[in-house]
Amino acid sequence: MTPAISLDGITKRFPGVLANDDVDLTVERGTVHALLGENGAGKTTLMNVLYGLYEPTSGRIVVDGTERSFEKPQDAIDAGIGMIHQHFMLVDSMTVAENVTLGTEPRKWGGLAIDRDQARQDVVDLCERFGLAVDPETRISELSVGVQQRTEILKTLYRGTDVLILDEPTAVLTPQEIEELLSVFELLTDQGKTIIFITHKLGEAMQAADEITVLRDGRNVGTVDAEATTREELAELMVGREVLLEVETSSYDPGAVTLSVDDLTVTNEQGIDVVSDVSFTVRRGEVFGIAGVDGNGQSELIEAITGLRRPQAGVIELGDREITDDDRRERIDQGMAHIPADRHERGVVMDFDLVENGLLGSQHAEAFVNNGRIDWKRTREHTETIIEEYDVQPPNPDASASALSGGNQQKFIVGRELARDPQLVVATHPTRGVDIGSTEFIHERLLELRAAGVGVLLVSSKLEEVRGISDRLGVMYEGEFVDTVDPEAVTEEELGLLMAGEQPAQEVSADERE
Amino acid sequence: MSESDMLARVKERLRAVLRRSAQTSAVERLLISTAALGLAVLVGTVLILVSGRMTTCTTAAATYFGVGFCYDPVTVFDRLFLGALGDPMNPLFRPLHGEFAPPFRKGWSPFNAAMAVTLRETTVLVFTGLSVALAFRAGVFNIGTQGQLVAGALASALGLLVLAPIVPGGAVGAVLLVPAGLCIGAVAGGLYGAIPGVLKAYADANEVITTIMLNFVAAQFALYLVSNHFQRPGSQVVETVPLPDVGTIPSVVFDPRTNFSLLALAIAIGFGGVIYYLLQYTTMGYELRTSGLQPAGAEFGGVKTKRTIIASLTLSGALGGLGGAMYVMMILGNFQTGVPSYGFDGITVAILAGNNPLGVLFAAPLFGIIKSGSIVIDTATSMPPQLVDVLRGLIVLFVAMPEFFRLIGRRAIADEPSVPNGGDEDA
Amino acid sequence: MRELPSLGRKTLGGVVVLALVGGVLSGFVDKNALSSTLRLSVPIAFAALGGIFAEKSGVINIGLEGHLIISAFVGIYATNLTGNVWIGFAAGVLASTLFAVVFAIVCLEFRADQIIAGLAVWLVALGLAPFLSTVIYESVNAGSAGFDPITIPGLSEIPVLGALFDAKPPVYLMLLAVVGSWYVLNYTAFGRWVHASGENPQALDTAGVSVKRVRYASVLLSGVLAGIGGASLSLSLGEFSGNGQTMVDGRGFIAIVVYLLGNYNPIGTFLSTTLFAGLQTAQIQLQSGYLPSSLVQTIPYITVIIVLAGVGRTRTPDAAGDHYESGEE
Amino acid sequence: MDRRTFVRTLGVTSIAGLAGCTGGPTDNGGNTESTDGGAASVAVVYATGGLGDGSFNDQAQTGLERAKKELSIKTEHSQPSNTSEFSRFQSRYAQSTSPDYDLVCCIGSLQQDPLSDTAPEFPEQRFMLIDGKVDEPNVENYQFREEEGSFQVGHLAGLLTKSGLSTGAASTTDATSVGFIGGKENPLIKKFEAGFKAGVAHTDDAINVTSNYVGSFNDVTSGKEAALTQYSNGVDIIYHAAGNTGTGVFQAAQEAGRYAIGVDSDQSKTESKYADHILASMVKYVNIAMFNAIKGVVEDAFEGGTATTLGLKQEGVKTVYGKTLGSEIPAETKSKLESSKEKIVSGKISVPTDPSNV
Repeated sequence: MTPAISLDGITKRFPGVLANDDVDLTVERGTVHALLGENGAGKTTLMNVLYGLYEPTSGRIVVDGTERSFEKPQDAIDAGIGMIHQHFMLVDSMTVAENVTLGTEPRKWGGLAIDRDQARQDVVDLCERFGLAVDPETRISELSVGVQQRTEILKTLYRGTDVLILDEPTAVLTPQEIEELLSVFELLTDQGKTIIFITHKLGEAMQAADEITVLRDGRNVGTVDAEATTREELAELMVGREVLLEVETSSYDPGAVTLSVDDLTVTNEQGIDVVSDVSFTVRRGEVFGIAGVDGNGQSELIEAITGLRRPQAGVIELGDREITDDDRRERIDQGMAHIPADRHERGVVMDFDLVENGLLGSQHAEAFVNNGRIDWKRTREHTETIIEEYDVQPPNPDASASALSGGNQQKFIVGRELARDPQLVVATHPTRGVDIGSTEFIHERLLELRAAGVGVLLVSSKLEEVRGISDRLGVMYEGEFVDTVDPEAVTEEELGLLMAGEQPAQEVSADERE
Repeated sequence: MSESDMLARVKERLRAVLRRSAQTSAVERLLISTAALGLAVLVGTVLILVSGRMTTCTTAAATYFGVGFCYDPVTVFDRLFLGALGDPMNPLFRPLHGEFAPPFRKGWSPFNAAMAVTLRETTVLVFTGLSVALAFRAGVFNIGTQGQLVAGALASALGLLVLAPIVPGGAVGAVLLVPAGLCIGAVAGGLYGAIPGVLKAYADANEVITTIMLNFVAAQFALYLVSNHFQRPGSQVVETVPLPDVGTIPSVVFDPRTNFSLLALAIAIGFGGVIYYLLQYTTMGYELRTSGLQPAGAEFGGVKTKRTIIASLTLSGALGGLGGAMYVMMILGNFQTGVPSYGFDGITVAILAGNNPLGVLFAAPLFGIIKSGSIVIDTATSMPPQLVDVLRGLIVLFVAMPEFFRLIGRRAIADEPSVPNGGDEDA
Repeated sequence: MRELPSLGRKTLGGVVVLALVGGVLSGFVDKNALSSTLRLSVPIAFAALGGIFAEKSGVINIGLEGHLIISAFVGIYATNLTGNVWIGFAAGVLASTLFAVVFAIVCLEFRADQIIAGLAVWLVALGLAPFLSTVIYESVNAGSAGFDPITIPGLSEIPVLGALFDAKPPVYLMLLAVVGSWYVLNYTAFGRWVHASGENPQALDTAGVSVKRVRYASVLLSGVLAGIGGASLSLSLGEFSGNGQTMVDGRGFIAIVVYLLGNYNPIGTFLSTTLFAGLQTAQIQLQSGYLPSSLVQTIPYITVIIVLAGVGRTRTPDAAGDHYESGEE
Repeated sequence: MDRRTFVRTLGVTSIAGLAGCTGGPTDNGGNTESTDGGAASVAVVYATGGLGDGSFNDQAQTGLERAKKELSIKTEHSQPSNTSEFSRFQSRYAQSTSPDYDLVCCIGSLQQDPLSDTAPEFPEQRFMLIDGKVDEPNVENYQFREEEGSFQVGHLAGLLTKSGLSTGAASTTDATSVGFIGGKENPLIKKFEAGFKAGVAHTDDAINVTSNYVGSFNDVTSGKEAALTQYSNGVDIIYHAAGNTGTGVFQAAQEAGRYAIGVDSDQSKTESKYADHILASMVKYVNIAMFNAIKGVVEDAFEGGTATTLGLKQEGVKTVYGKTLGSEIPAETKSKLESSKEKIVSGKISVPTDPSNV
């Protein structure tokens, strides 16, 4: 049988970067194929080439036995290839049906009007055929991430896709939603569809895929049978060396309370409560983790704590000072460091160089400012220290933030925030998009601060991260704390259930440690 | 070393310079602005020739390729740029023809009347340009500099008329009144700018709309106030009584009747430096710039965004108000309704300057020349002076498309230029 | 039936209330006042509709004023040349469309800053129209034949609303254009693409529709619509006057104000336009009262500010003003 | 041939020229004409509003054209778009050496202030100012009693709205109501308003006068809407003092089938499209002032430092009946106007210059 996709010697070169280097890839029809690799290994670039977003510098693309050249995504779509990006390509203000049919709307009246009824019916039919539950009339902005993803899948199916590419589809899902997604994979392959998905999670690749191709530094370093391989083998292929998969934490010896949140209620822009009556404390010398599926109020909670959003009700105390009504600047002055979730929007000013970014948040600090005059020399020295300590690439303080890769921006932000000599660090997804080496380094720094008696509040959608370095773990679901658990005691399944809103069974206790 | 070797080396050197300059944004900015000016002149030339065939005249102003044209582009641009400087060039100075007479025309003084007009327009444009640039840097689209200028102009005129009887005459009076007038203008402009600031910060009202509306309101309100309460008796136009001499900015070097004061220009240039310093070296400026580039990032960095919006519009308004005070205290000597559109011109100045306060100091004179030169064109050629407005628009248009020039620049650097032949290069 | 799409209901409500207030002030009970309001609305409404298409697709066209100016002049000139008002009208629209082509190329091919390029379009037109007028007519002012009114027998006799059936062609065209734009934006595939192109161009691109083409089409459409507005302005009178800010006199900027106020919805925008035009009509009536006319003339502007402050923010499309290159990550 | 037709023909010729490449200079020799040493040179700085306003500036231009023809002078003119440009144009012409202008004519009250600076700066240059007064030995001033002329047309409007008038294209209503539309609200235009109101009141205190200001001399659209509003409120006759904006008033009169009164020049001729609706015009003989001043210069009789005020008495302002409608106005009305004119000339009636004093 001819393979669904066959890539032959694909090379993609960007100015100064060789993203893909002579990559071969064969995907059989009706199978699930995982593309595994670290960030920056060239997985997404390869798939963008297959999808016609990039033209390859050299190499051949063969679809279903026919050689193709794609100049634009439409060419790939015409060849039966569909792609679901990490950032969903959905128009928030439109409904599911409108998004699914975008660009290929069914028409009536000689093409003068969109046939809305037809569009809705088409989506309903598709849902039934592939067993996907989505209401066609709901606006995207009102849907959970999982359903949005299903909408994306519907979009590609609607266009008659045979080969579905998914870029890190599980990154934002709960364990339960991941399960559901994997069963959707099965339904799709049963009907003859072929699936390629990008991931950097070993377990997932092994669980969901029939075959796994590992990319490293833009090269294909091996294709293995998912049944036959081991985690260790894959990890070694990915990183090129043996990897320690566990983070070691030192002894847990918490001190006084540094952050106390009491009955906090926060509303979103529409005036709806997205955080309801949340209470918890973070002590000096401890890492308090918050787990939960994205969009369950974590970001609003963090914004309220860090002073970026005014809470509706409740009390926040930092040390022994109430800071509920303090603004952002006063909180910074009180020793609250914050690694924000969205580095492009908040963490760095993209058009500033690194020196100017080094000052962000310290523009009133006496260390850098005399009587309103900024001491750029001292700021530059400070920036150079961060760059060196956190191995920010390129090590050029005059480079603009936008010239840095996401991982390096993140390292810079972490370096700047942790250098504040804080009493509390509020870290949101601190290692998102950062390579394994730097992730280790950032974790080490957070643990060092913990050892030095700083309180750390950690939010992450990476379960292994929050479980790995937290001392206590609060689980959020729909704006409430479902439970606070011992991360070492709880199993992944139990955690998944909590994240899905199941009330905790009383038995989850210290006895059940693995 | 052979000639072709040398040529290749010079070209390589040149290309390296170009390559390096393509990286430094200030130089690039300058190159692009110059190229935009050049291209605008080129398009303008075509326009002049075409319109010279569209109209009818008895004698041709110029003949090119055996075709007569009613307007001569050479004369037009000569009048536009040199006329605005009071014709400095000596007609006998023709270096291209190997004649090196003194470059400046005999009897030409840099302190001539045309130059005074150019510089006094420049002075006001520096203020309005700074006003717009500052707001833009803070991410606030202040279209209301015009209204703020009117508010400042009116307030300083009325304020000085109230104060004049109180202070003594002579130098002492001037020392007291001139700064007072400027301050009143700045405060009034600032307060008027604060209105859209407050509306934006606390009512989320789009500042583009509110400032456009407030421009109309300012003009009408000034008309009401002056015509109903401060009308100069016996005058046929809506204006206040003239300011006493001690309330006007004393002219330096230039003839007092030219209504231009070097002192005012010096103050304007000083403000350019001050605003530059403010933006680059102070916490306030840093916060303004941060909010302008990335509001969410500014919020993250502890910038009080609402306060920054209000502060930037207030400051921007104050600069506009100062421009108005200058207009009243230097150019008019009283307040009259029908204030020229300095505020809108400030937008073009700021755009050409890339919103850089020091850039404003270079862009303002260009538009000063254009404004002053358009008068010379009207009186010295038969060309309708509105052409100058077209040129101004074209300059702005071309400045808006740096990518176009980069493309050309890149091509010039990358491609081996098709060398025509060596012989062309000698003098 | 679905609710009116993408329309802040609060905004619409506010505008409707204020349009009514404006209406009452101007004596909407009066057919003449309504006629006057409709006539004053024409150039503003067309320019605003054009602005909606451009900005909803992600290209802010701040140069609407320029499109009005150039089409106003060319309309008169071509009418003189051909002796036919409709040909003149078409030529005016064509001139404005050519400006839109230049604007689109500059923005979409050379990635120009849309605001600056839009201002440039305005400045060029502001100079070019009186320049050409002077070259051709030796005066910044020019006259030609103009449109004749079309009166629909019977219907025009209806009290008040009879104004809708007794007007010059531009007024009818305006009513058609408002409904047509509303229909196109909400019920056709093109309208949906325009929306997607302004909100999430990547979504549209990956769905296989060229963002560039949609944006080109939208900008050209904005040129066409604004051109109709400008040609209507001058040809309703058979006059072009080019001194100062020309006869357009800021109407293109008011157009931006009204579509922001109408939250990019053609119907809401039309209501905002009539609010503004109604207040203009009303202020003429109010001048005869005790307030000095200079103060009365500020009423429309101050009202807009108050409405805006009361109704609150208008949400611009997410990608408006941003350049989009296919294949960009 | 009236100006508009002339202008249109010009436009047609020129585009034909473009298409057929026959435009451009008619004398294709390309040589600049040598300056004729004998002829006097005159420069004119027009008022904002520009040529083609069918009113003030055009009226001034007819004086210039006449001088050109009869005195064979050379002329140059400019049309500033902004008041701040006046002083620059004035001094530009004053400075000019080729040609060295014998006279610089400054049209419009807004030029008074700039000229009071410019004139002393160039004591050798001769200036003439219309609608203002600058006390300098090198300036000849001409001012007009617009209120007197306006009084006359106010009287006319008052009489006709009372007696009623019906002509082919237009008619009055039963109501007795007249209106005034001004451009920008300034003291000069208020003189027109004051005179008009006084003239109406002189006819009958009971006649209603509505007055509106459009806020611009260029906004034809708004002028038309304001006039239509007045007509729909029952106004029979509108007198405008609004420059270009006034064209809108005539259009409104045409649409509403009512009457209007023109200003500055005989607008039944300059705006002949609307002659069926223009009862009369309050002509301000700016052209005569222009011609006389130029003639004075040519004949070396320039009288610097003088201020000539031209009222009804000097025939500087005058009511000129419309070329079409003039014959429809009853002789009785005309004779009443004659008698009120005599009273003004003799000082028996004093006409106010501020509308609030009416």
